[in-house]
Amino acid sequence: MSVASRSAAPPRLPPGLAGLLLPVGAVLAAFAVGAVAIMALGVPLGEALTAFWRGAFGNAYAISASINRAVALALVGTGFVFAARAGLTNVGGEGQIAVGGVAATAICLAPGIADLPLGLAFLVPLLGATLAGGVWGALAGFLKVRVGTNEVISTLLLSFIAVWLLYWSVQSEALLRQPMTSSATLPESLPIPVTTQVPLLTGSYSSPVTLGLPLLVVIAAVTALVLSRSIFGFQLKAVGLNPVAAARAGIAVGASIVTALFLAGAMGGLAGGLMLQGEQYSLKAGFSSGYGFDGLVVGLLARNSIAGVIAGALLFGFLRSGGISMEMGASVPSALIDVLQGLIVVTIAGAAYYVDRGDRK
Amino acid sequence: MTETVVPVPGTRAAAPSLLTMNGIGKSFGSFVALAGIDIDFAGGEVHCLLGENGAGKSTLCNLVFGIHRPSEGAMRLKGEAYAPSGPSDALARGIAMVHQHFSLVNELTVIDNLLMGGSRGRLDRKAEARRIEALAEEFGLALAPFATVGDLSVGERQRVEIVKCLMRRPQVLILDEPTAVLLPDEIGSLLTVCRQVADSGCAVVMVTHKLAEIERVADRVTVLHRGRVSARSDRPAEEIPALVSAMIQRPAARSGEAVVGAIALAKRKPAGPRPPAGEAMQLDGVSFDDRTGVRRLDAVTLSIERGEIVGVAGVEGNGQSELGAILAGLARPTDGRWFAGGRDLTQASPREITRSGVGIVPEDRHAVGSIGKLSLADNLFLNRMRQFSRLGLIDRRRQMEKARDYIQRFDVRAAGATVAFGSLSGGNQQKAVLARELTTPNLRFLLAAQPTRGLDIGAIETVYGLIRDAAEEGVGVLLVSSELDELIAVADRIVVFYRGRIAGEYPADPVHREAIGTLMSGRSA
Amino acid sequence: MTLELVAIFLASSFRLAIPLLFAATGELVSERAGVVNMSIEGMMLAGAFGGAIGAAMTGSPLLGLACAVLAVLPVALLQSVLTNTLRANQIVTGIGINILVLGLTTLGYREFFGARSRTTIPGFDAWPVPVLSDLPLVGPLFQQIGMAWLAIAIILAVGAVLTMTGLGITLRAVGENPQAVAKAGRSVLALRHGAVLFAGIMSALGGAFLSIGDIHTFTEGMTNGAGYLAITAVIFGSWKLGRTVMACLLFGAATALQFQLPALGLGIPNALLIMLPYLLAFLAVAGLVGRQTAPRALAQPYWP
Amino acid sequence: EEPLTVGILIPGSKSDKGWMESGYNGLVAARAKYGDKIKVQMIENISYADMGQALTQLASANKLVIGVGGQTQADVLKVAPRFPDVKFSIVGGNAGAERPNVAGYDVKQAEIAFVAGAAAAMLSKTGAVSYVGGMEIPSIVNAGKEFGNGARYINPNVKYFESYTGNFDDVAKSKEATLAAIAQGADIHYHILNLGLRGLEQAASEKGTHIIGSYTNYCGTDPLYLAYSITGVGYQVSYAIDQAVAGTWAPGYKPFGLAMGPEASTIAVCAPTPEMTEKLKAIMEDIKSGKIKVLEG
Ligand SMILES: Nc1ncnc2c1ncn2[C@@H]1O[C@H](COP(=O)(O)OP(=O)(O)OP(=O)(O)O)[C@@H](O)[C@H]1O
Ligand SMILES: Nc1ncnc2c1ncn2[C@@H]1O[C@H](COP(=O)(O)OP(=O)(O)OP(=O)(O)O)[C@@H](O)[C@H]1O
Ligand SMILES: [Mg+2]
Ligand SMILES: [Mg+2]
Repeated sequence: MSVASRSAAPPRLPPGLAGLLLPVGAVLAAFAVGAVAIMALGVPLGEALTAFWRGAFGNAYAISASINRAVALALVGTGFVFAARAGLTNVGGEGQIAVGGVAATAICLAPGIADLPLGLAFLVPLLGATLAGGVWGALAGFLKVRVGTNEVISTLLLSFIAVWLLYWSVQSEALLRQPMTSSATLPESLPIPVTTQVPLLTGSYSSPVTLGLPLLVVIAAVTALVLSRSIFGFQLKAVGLNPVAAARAGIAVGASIVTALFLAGAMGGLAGGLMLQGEQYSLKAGFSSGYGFDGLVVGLLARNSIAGVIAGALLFGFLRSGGISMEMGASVPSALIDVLQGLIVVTIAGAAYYVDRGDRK
Repeated sequence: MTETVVPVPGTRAAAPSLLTMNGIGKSFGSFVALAGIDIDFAGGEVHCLLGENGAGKSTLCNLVFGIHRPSEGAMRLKGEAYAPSGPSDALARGIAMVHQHFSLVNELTVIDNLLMGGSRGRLDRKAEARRIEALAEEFGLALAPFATVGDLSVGERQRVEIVKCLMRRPQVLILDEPTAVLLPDEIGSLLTVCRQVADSGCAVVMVTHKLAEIERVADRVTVLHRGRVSARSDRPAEEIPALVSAMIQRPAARSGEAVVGAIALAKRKPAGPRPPAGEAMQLDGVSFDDRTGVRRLDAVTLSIERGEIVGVAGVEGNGQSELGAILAGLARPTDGRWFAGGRDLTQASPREITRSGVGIVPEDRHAVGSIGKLSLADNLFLNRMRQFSRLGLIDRRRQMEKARDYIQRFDVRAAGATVAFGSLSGGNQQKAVLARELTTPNLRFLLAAQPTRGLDIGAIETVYGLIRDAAEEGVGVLLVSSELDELIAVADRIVVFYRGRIAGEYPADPVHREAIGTLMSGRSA
Repeated sequence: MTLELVAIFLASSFRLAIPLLFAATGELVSERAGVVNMSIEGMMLAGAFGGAIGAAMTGSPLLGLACAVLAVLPVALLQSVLTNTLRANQIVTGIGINILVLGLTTLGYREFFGARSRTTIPGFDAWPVPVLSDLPLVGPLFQQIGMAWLAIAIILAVGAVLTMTGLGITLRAVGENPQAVAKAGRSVLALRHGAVLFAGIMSALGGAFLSIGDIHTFTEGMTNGAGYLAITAVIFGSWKLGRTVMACLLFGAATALQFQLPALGLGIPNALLIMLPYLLAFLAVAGLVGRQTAPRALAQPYWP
Repeated sequence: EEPLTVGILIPGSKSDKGWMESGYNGLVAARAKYGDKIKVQMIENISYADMGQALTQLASANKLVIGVGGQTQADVLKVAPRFPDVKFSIVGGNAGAERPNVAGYDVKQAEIAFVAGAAAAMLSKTGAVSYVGGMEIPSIVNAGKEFGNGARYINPNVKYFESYTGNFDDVAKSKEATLAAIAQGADIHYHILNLGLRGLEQAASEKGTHIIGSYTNYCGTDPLYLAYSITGVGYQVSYAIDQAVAGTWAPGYKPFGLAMGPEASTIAVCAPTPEMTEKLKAIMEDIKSGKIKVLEG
């Protein structure tokens, strides 16, 4: 009896190449839309582009600011990818940044911290921020293990709760609000002491890249290695793909879930600590500035690749810098950047179908 | 097993064909699942489709039901061109299908499941329930219309599926392995229903692996092999051996009782060294209450010697799954204790259980036994990855070496060790799971739950060979199966589960088949 | 608390709940069909914007309402095609759409209304129910605009459709086991597209209630998280219509409480009150308010 | 001659009908006044994390940088030392943290709120007035307190309701807060809100009550408003530009308020009786002379 023949495979992009072409294409398409919109707004395209370029890459300061923003986004995104490996969707970045910032401020302002030697003055608060974010994330993990609460829901709710806790903490003098020296004292914390600020790599405020950058590089590299090569990464993956089979295989499923969300939250918390101790120096309501959601989007778009996280974070980081400059220099509303960002997200999410079709199941 | 009166098959006058397929081919990407299929289904006949796992039987059914569209060829229904664009088309043209996997919504009631997809407008559930009850009575299929499907037994769900089809008064009724999950009694009545439906002028197309069913009900048989028709028979009851050889493309050395025969061969103990004596596993008054407080296992006490194979017979849902979960460490008994090699494992984690030399082949190999998206190599060492750990990182080279060794030893047929586990055929998936569990260090007890479900004869043979070999090396085996014939062929003794209790125990000898069957149905022997 | 204050409190709770009632009912239907729309926020904003533009250009709030629905259609369609046809991740898509709509409405607002327009937008007037609106205590409850009664009518209709019609069971089935629905001859995609569009239209009504119903204006990002609150209400309501409605009313009450407590001289921090709905929902999903059972195929794309 | 380059950062929306819009009005006025003599870069809607960068970019391209709002202060103080040649003016700035190139203009909303309270008490028919503030921050809370004090100054038995929505831009909440006050009798409402003002307007127009507006005098455009308390956010923006153009810009804290004249702060009742005008004028004099003491902010 003849054996069923196999016809030639239809051409399909190799997954790696498609995975690269897709985001690049989406970004280019979004930029094209942006260019049309700019012209529709009656702004000469050249002028807008010049302003964009100047704001994003024009000088050391602009580049540094973009990098710092990208570091925060990349941390949240890396955390997201970490949790995603265990099949978890952490949408609580905003809240994790917020609790990180609160913890960092509280520790920076605690007596004695500013006088710690050996850089501990800024490392201890950063560590505190990391732990606080981690606990905030682990809470969702704990709930998932204990009562089966969907983590998308719990991290989102915890995020809103954290944002309002932050609001409360700078409204109340019993918490972190600065002493009311005059009746006009703003609802902010005191500025943190200089020794607790995260050092700048160049030491100069005209290129204020903080120590966060090397920190991120190390964290990203370790994460990539852990996820792709380690036993722990393998276990996370097993838990994410099939928790029951993982449990049968002796993997501690509950602990893996809590750990994964702890680590995701910790990276969010660290991002919050860096934003506060590296740039803002005093805590205000809304200091997280939506970076948690931007970071989430970066993580989602990276589609489980740490390199993708870095690329996405840089893109969003520079995009916003350029957008700010475009509004100042060429009167293009920076809401346009939101439109572009939204378009990029939507395009990549939609086009993922064409990349994933081949390798599903 | 109660005998049901079935008209002698194969003697019907040739009826006009209702549905014909001409030169049908179907490819999935580069994979050709079906090629050059010519087949016709006539009104009034029960037409059985036979073939190995992956031969293309379900694919063929799905083409008729409009789930897939053929890549080549054409179909005609009552002489008119028939090219369904989807199930709704097929349903509208009078074709109904019971799928290999249930397509019921567990959260809805029986009646809502039956009505789902029907009219969109307002429902009069009471009137519909009466209509359905009348229909169910006509075919002897009792149903509780307002029960939630999730609460029903497997057999009851199957009945819902069939009533769902019958409600539409189909011209062609397709049943894809409808008996795989039924108990002997239920199989009997299902076959009766098939006959009845066919007698009413409908073409009944039934996929099955069970030769006994073909003997009892088939008017005609078409055998598929690797996507092509490899044999046809108009008097199947008399040509079973030929059909089997057409199916597996090997001469069928054994008689009509092919499955049982194959296994019986495996059962013959060679004169080898005697297995080490001693107890392999012991259950001591194990009980289990589910979340709603219903007692699923009731004071089960059982002891298994090394080298012994104990079969668990029983209709599904009588506590076997719960026992499996407890032995796997995924559930804790409410009462009682269990031991392996003298160690109390009642509260042990899955990891400790594995460490104590217990291997588990779970009844659901997809949900519990494997991770489809991981590679074959990863699945082979799912619970033992740490052995490849070097500074916390996985030594992939060593893992692949060892994986290739296992693949060879256990005859797992796959394109390579790195292919996704889910892309293996069912039989090979099962062999891989067995490879992992049988290589558990210091293995002394193996639970094999439904290890051959859905497998074809060739694969069944291999699987039982492996289990048999393990027993000979001194492993105590608890073999759970819904196929009584297999248990009789493979096990040393058989315990019967009914409502969470051991209702009785017999030596595994065909003379006790009737008695065991009676116990399974809840009557005392 | 004086009786009068209680009356105001009740009316205020109800009014603050109305946009949530619209959006949450829509989202409930969509989630029962298996699709999570994180983009409810964006859809509400699109509705609020469309309603404002429409009412301002035509002078008629009714036409404004129609424009709200028109404005949401492309957004809902985008959501639906991405998540159902292209099977994109529902969370990503939703968040992307929210960013996109926020950007677009902000740009559009400036284009249409000019940067500093002081024009007010025509909106609906209250529709007091005769007799009932004069009752003591509950009277103010019955002095709402027509849209409030529309919300109640839609909720009742949705309840009836979900439990008593073939469409309803098919819709619920598609969120639990889409394969079964496909095999029963119904199109999973069509049902899910329909559900998402319905959620979009309901969100648009909720958004329009904000812009031309309650306030008669549009402001940038005026939904202010109401969409997320609506999703929260569905979860808090454990995917059941009655409970979701109660959750919306509870959230409305928690917000209304903010303006009642100062009048009573209670010094509860504002932040805690604003946090209250989220805290309640969190406690609910933490298992303190019974078990939550989401539709089984929720957020999972359907592959035939 | 080189035009003066001015960078202006508006943290919120420049069309918020409130503080931000008032600041933007000041810029528009300055543009009209100076034409080509100034060159402006503006940015709005900036979150905290981006503020430092936005200010730095403004500072690197302009001679004068204006932050419209106290929320820009922390970042201005951080950026200013790196641009010693650039002048920074904070509208709504506070005392303290002096820098050689930073000026803080204190708006003193509480003073005019007292006057508005007095006007409200005179305009009220029910003897009940209300106030809705956005955030509970000192200047907003103090304005609320002084509004109450001003009302009581005219009518010691006046009923006064104040509440805070936690958000200058939340329309729904400010509407509900106003409705709650109306239910208890209030018929004149005052506010410090931005976009949220729309909610207050809606409540008042539904219930037939009236409003005293803030920031800018729009008398005659909207019958809902009986008066406007002018808080010169825009005036301060123009003031900074005027000073820089004239070369008289000076750093340090500068209180504005009533003392700086009617452009900086005054009350405008749209249809006043002569007694009303007299009385309000007297009150403003008393505040300036210190006879009436009001809170800062
Ligand atoms: N959608 C699909 N995409 C790719 N391959 C498929 C698809 N459906 C079926 N196949 C492949 O086609 C072949 C025939 O599958 P089919 O399900 O028809 O087998 P079968 O004869 O019903 O087997 P079994 O006895 O296990 O039910 C198998 O190799 C299967 O993996
Ligand atoms: N979904 C799928 N996609 C791609 N390839 C598949 C898929 N399912 C099965 N295959 C491959 O198709 C081939 C045919 O499968 P089939 O089930 O006939 O295997 P088999 O050798 O007969 O195994 P067994 O005897 O265990 O059934 C196998 O090589 C299998 O790996
Ligand atoms: Mg096979
Ligand atoms: Mg099949």
